[in-house]
Amino acid sequence: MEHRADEPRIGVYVCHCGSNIAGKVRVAAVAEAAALLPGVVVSRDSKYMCSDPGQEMIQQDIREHALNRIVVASCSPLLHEETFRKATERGGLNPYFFQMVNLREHDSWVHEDADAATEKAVDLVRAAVRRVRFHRALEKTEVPVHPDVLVVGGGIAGIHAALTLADAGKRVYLVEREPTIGGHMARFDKTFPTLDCAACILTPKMSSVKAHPNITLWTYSDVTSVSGYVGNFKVVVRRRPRYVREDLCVGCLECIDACVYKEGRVPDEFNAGLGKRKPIYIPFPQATPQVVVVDPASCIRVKTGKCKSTCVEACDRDAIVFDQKEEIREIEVGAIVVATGFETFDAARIPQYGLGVYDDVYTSLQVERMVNSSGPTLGEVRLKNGSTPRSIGIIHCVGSRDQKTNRWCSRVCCMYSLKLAHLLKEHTGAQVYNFYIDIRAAGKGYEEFFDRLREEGVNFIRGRVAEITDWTMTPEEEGRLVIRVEDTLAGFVRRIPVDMVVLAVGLEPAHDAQEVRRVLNIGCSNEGFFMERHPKLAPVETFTEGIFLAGCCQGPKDIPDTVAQAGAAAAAALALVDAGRVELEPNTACVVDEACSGCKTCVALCPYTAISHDRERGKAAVNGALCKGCGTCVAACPSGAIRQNLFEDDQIFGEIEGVLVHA
Amino acid sequence: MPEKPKIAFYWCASCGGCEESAVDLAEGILGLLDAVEFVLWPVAMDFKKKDVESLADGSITATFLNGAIRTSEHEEMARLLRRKSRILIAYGSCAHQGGIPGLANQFSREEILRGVYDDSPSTNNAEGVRPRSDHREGGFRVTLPDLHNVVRSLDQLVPVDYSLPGCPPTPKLLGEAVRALLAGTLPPRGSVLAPDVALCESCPRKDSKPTDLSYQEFRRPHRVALDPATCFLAQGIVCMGPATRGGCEAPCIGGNMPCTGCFGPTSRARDQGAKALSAIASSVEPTDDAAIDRVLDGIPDPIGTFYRYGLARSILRRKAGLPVDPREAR
Amino acid sequence: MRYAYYPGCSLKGTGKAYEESLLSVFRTLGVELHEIEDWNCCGATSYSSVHNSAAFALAARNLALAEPLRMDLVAPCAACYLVLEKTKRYIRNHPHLDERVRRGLQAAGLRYEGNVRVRHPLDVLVNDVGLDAVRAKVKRPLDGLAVAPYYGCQVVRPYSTFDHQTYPVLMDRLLEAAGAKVVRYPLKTKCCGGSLTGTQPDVGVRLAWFLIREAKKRGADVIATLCPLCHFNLDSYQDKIARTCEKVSVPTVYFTQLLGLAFGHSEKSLGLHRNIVSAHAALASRSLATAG
Amino acid sequence: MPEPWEPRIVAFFCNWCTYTAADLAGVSRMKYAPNTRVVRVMCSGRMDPQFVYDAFARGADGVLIGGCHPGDCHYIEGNYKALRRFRMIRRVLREMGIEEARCRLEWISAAEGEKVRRVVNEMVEEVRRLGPLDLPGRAAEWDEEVSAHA
Amino acid sequence: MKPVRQTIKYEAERDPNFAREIAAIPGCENLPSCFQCGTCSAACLVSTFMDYTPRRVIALTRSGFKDEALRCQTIWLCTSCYACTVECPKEIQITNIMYALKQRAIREKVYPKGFSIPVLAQEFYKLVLKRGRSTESWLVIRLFWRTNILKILGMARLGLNLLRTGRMSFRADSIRQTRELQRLLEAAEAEKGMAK
Repeated sequence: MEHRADEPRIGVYVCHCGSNIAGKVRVAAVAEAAALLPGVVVSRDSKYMCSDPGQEMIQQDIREHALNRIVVASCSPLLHEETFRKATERGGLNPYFFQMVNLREHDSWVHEDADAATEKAVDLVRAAVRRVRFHRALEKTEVPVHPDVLVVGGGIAGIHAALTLADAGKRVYLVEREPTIGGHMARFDKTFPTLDCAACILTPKMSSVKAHPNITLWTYSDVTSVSGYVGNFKVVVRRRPRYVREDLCVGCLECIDACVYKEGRVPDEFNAGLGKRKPIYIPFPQATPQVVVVDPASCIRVKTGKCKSTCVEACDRDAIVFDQKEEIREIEVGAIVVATGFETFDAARIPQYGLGVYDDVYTSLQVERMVNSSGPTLGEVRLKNGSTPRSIGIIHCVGSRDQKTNRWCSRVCCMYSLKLAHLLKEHTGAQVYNFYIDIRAAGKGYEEFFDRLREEGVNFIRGRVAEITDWTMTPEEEGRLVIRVEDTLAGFVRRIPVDMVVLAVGLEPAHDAQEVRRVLNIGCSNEGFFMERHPKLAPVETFTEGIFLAGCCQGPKDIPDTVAQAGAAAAAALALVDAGRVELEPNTACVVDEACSGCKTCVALCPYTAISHDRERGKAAVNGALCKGCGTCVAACPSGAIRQNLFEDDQIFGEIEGVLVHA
Repeated sequence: MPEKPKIAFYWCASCGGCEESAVDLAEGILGLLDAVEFVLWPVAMDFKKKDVESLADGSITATFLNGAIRTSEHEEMARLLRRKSRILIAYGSCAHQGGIPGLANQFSREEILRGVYDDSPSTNNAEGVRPRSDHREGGFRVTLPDLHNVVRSLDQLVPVDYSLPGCPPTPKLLGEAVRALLAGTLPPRGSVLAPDVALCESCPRKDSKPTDLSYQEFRRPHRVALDPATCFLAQGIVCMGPATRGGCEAPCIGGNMPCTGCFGPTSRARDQGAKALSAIASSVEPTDDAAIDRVLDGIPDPIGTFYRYGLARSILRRKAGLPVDPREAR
Repeated sequence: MRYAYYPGCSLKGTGKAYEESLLSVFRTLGVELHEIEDWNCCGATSYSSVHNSAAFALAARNLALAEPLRMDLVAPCAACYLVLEKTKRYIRNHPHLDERVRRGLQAAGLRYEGNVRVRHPLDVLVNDVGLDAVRAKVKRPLDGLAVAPYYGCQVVRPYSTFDHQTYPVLMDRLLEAAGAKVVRYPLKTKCCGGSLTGTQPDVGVRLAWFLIREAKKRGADVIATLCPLCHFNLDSYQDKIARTCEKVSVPTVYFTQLLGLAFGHSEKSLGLHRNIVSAHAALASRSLATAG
Repeated sequence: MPEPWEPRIVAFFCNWCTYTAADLAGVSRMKYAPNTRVVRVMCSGRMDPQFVYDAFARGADGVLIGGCHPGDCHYIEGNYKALRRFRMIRRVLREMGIEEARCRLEWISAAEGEKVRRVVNEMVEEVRRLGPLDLPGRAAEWDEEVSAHA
Repeated sequence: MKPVRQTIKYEAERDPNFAREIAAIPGCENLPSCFQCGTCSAACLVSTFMDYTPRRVIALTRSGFKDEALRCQTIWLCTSCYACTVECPKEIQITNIMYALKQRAIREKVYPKGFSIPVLAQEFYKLVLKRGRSTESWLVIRLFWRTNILKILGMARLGLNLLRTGRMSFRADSIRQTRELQRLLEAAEAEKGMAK
């Protein structure tokens, strides 16, 4: 049977999505209503449209019924639009003769009344049917992809992603804002549940980064701007002066010994403030690169210019240069892996826990350093008064699962608290009490580790601590810290005197996550962690194509999960740059030449300077490669002379008409 | 000798300017008089309604109807001429878009009558006399056309074959239309007989408009000394040129006044005012509500500015809350 | 500075000395109080135990009486302060309750539009008057007097925002401004026993004991309080504490009494003679006692 | 029997923030009023005033525009353009007898599923209080004076 | 030896609507979100004297064990110090829930007989209803009259002390507009066109 090419022959497919849609929307009724709409030739409902049989049905109908337009009413287009476009294409049609209706996220899942949900579904399908008539055949545009990759953040996630990409032969820029890579993991003593030495497994990877011919490592540096688009990002990196030439310093540390300060004066960041460092320092022995750094906030020379500068004299390689300036580097990359990590909760925000008030209240990070044999106490666990604690309380969920601070579970605190309980018991032989709300030990070997701790005699008290106080009631409490808690399993309140308190602080987004997000043009979820494109199906992708997430910047996770995600992000970036070309959604704008009056309204409105005014011809022109398809110019064009593919005026008017005009 | 094409001219709610534009054909009109036969032209020749009624349906080759549809008489005549004509041309802004009379769609019929017969400062009407469509006194019956509630463009009443925009249309466009009519070279029915590109294309000040325009304030033409060579928008003066069909030869611009939009939108826009608003508001400079509002305060009458000629045929047509007043019994 | 004043029942009874010292101190600082006409009991904690909406309507009557004065409303009693503030919030956030309260007020020929700001004298002294103005009036600094600052519960929680809810500091700052030595007192917001001292003395009196014992341990000469019930519990039950728990004694005074002393007012004008456990000796030991 | 009137709201949501937030509301199974019909646009900057007027003219009782928060636009500043147009659109609507509450612009980030729920519910209630706008019905009433003679 | 008691709970002993009814009271909305961490109990100074800790009362209420929740001493020992409320990590206003349970217990008359706290509450209520203000002396006398008249002797010394220091009198204070106040209270409690 022959059909006129311009006569719409529309196929409508209404998906049950199991009971996800069909449980609320009467899908058969929707399909029946659609069948009566003008232009609709085929209308069906089906259990799972995204399944092979569902897609096959579309292809077969295109062939059998000479369909030239397809509408699928199922889930969000952000999930399956591509799936159905491909099915449409396999059926022999241009894939853009397709329109998707969101009956799940926008209808069945959010409405309670079946009649209202069904009515809404019919309206939305009608809108799509009216819209799809105006669809046109479009070609995807392809652009070349720059083969290099940028990794932002040099913790374990960034390190792993960078190595994975570099090993695959890609050139990688690894940008880290601290003077060394290593991130939080470098500060841990052991890792749970295997009790591997964190440094033993991390430092070889740090060295590999430094040694890898494909990795350009820029520490003490920030990404200040990102422009461009998938496959073609332009990145500006600011390299702060460390007053030491990286190419000359060999990490002999003579300069540190030579500093006019004979003792450390500045709280040592790496040791969570437990130790002191000098203004010229190396963060920790295995720091990578092995290059000292001058802290401009405490160095007399930098601050006043007046110092004997003994460090300069001590360096026989002339690596210390106080006139070093910041450097701006501009690079081009095809993909970006964001691995900017997390910060720990500031426990002083919960004054009941006495951090900063009582001497022997510590954060978990401080204890990590305290039990570490290369830490400030060389692995000795000592109270401020120099004695060894006889009893220690570890308080879980500090700044987690709390509406007043952070609502989320930080995922790692239970396990690291168990680890610290083990290490503290091992180091001191003290009675250790863990105060928890729930123990979350869901990981390989985690529950077994919990078993082991119980066997080791660690006390587990299920209750959230209300207060740590020096208000004492009994002689045994005198001079100690009293933890007040309900033993919820026993059903009464207990007072437990301890010598030392460890606050298991939760994980938070980095303080400047919002700024980083703006620079990268990616999204944040409510709590401030970067948002993945889809929580299940696109966990490392972002809403900005070509930018991927790894590690705790996306949400709290432990080391195995972080490394796994970093691998996934690296693989996704690799898949992109390795293909060499990327298809862009053809939703760009274009000027209808003969209709343009050259009024120039559009030119200044384009945020990507994709529109130029051709003086010669007196008309505007859109550069398709620069256009990102927002449609602002289309809406603003006073004479309707700009069109946007996939979002044409007629298509949108068709949708409006469809949802409102009850046929 | 074949019969000459029969032509009618008629006016509904209009100022007479459109009729004047036909006269502006000047000597061209003589040729026209040779080429066609007028069957109705009340402003120039003495025909009666019954003359038209007596014609066979479809016997008029073309009717040029100007003015908006405002009264029952307009309605009746428009229907009559539609029936008798093979081609009906909405002539001028009022027939095309509703025109200036269309601005009355912001008011109810009662408000208008009150304004004209009671409240206007020059009116002395202590008895409160209002025109009545059917009045009997002393055995005499006097009738008047009835005032509609809503002002309409011609195509909102009867199907229109062509529109010739302008307030008034230019002699050039009229001449071209008549030539095409006589030569049988009219474009497809439904066309607007003017270029389909906005006025800026042919604006003499086009080159003076910068590409990075953004508005920090709007000014009104009667309050400032206007630079005679620079784009009005660049001077902060609202100009409808970018949203208005060209073909008028820019006489307003020549007179150092901004375009007010009489040629209506291009074929790709559904609502001239909306498009003009979109273009202009997009380029307002501030980014917060209060500051944006301060800039927009410079356009105190958005309807009169963006819909001076097009309100009746805009998407919203008429102020929503207005009642439909009962009309006089016929 | 002018405020509407809601004394509440206690300040006319057991808490007389609070009112006497408050008025005296405010007078010195130029703060005017206008007692609202025919105010009624706020309902305290007991009323809410019986009826919900009536409890709010009861308290709302006072707000309705205060509103036409167009001044912030000072409520010195902790329970009154809390109940008035709670009522204000509840009728704002719960339309259903608002409607009932409105109906009740209407029956009494009243209306409340939600415009009364409820203030505690501590808030007024620190934030409106200011520590500098207080310092300027100090004639006889409380040199070296060791004070346990006891805030109790309902002034700082759950609604007030002028200080921390568990570790408040404003009274500490105020007393320091008057020259006192404020001891670190971790029980500063723990419960004094409330009405349990009367109804369930085995519980209530023990709570009071905890507070006094810890104040003593930390070397306090006096305990300063800003609530009439706290004062009552700590002052009136010390003999009972001695009989049932431990012989331990620290006099309890209102923070306004200490301020008044620093301003040079007489003990009598500040109501210090109304204490059951006299503070005279403690004050005399620091040369602060005045002739009765 | 005529069905009881229910407000009809056409919503224009930007792809990156508000549409995604509405998806999130769905994934989170939040329940809200079924009166909106969402039209997806890539950016709130694509919002042409014609769409707003057209929706009203075709029978919408309210129009809701959702975009990314200021400073967060996926296209840098399309939302500011939407805001400027919106401020002017509201003036035109007011002049044309359409209550301002019937047209609303909201910034809803991709994480704010809850805000979608709240805003939709609020708007439905507000529009319900205002009653039907029914421009098609009004237009039909206006046209009775000429349709009778057609 | 104490007799052995069976403590199993059957579904029939539960009031499935109880939690919803309590959570519907203004200020009690967050009841369902409790995750039983016990911060309330540990923050409470009185909890050490209670038969159930506050956490358990919340658990009982949420699970619909109305009898246990209403008959316990805990709700009457709560002094409304709000420590639990401000410390609760789930922002449950536990003090308000205690009030709700107290009101319910009084309405259903299930409080422990002779237990003086609910009696005090009711006497206070009556006094305020009648006079608009509370006078402590009267309140105390009425309280002991209804609970244990002998106990009043133990209070004699305190009473004398208060009289001596001028902090107590036997003159009952009253507001002027008592009639209006009574009308106000009645109107606020009256059910007006509301389904119960």
